[in-house]
Amino acid sequence: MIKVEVGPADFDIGSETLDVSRQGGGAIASFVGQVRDDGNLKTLELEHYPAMTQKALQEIAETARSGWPLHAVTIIHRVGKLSVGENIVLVVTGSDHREAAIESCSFIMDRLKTVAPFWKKETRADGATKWIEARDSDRAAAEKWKK
Amino acid sequence: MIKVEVGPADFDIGSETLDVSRQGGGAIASFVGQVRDDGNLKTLELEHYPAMTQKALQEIAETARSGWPLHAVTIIHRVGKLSVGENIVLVVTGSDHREAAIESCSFIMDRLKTVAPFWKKETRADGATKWIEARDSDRAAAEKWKK
Amino acid sequence: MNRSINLVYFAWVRERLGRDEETIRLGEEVGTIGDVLDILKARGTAYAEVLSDSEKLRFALDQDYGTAASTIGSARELAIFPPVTGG
Amino acid sequence: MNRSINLVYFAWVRERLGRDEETIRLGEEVGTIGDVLDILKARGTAYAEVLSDSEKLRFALDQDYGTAASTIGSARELAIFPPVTGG
Repeated sequence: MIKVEVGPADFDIGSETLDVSRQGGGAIASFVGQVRDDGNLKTLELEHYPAMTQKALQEIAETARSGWPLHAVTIIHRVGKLSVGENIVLVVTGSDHREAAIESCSFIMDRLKTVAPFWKKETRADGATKWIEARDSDRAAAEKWKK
Repeated sequence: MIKVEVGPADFDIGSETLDVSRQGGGAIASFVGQVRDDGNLKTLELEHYPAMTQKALQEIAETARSGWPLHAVTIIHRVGKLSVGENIVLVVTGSDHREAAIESCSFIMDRLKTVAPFWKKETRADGATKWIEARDSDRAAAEKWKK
Repeated sequence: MNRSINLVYFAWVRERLGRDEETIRLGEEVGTIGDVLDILKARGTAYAEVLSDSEKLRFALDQDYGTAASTIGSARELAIFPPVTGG
Repeated sequence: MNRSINLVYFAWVRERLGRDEETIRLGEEVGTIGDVLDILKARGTAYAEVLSDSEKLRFALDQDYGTAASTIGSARELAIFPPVTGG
């Protein structure tokens, strides 16, 4: 089972994890990314490419499922204006094996950072805005799965 | 913040994840292990060494916190008789960085499998019982962190 | 033959060009994404500046990633945007 | 000097010995966990069988892991159990 959602709505980690666990397996890994308070961040605005996003996330989920024995994959990515502490992204994977669940969850996050068409713009407490730049460490993390 | 709990009570993944996220960071990884239905399993009985368990889990959490920059670690491990589909173990880690959160969560699970004093006894649908044996793959997984 | 293609822009590409999409006609000589970039850069300062360094840009043809060397073919939509920063 | 130590057993060690704990006296000559195992094995068939293969057993002295070679010292509790299978 693959579930992909993109939109402004928040998600419920408990119920999403429960949905994945109902697909069987017994090993459920999840990752939640939130707007991190680094001192004077006010809001983060998530822009995306609607025509491409759903397709990109679906491909990422299917690549994960072809690489690991997974019963279920859920990817939820929010867009729009988010405040410090708010949820941005949720990935949940379910497998018979903890290694498969954890590794595939990590793989999906690395792909989301480098392939999925989202862009983040931060607004500081003083009103200054800045588009967040892609990080070399994210590219390196995504590369390591290509071995 | 380190939270360690051992007992028969179930846990709520959503609220435990929320508690960890409130310690800051923005990257929260979690793993849930459940009683896996492999066809004819009826129940799993979790025995432990009460005088040692809390201490062992505390040490595992502290080792994780010294190895990765973590804001919070939660480990909950159930004991007693559990049915197919029930939760056994929950690990939640919170960090500024997704790699630290995911890796430390994986490390803690590997240590739980090889160091924490728990034993599992399965009862089959036909009433046959068997103590689950330790797996070489779990030992190998725990060894890889010693590099 | 007269072809046209829809251009869509995101993030600082969108902001600095002051538009999120536009449709342009492509002559016979236009074969690749790089050719489209050349047409746009010839239009004026804003385009020339924003599109000058194709290393800093990413492209998608009908929602699949491409490079400056990718052939436009019968694609209907070309997206131009900065490296993604989701997750 | 008369010392005593509390022995605690878990999982199939507990089941096959038919008890979860007992206290024994240790003479001066008892220095290591291995020495305690020898005393227990001399007691009879059940102990000899269950404790025969120390490779299949794990030990903890006052709730810290040890090996057959570990010194008992002033420890109050020795746990004998199979390799753990939690998580």
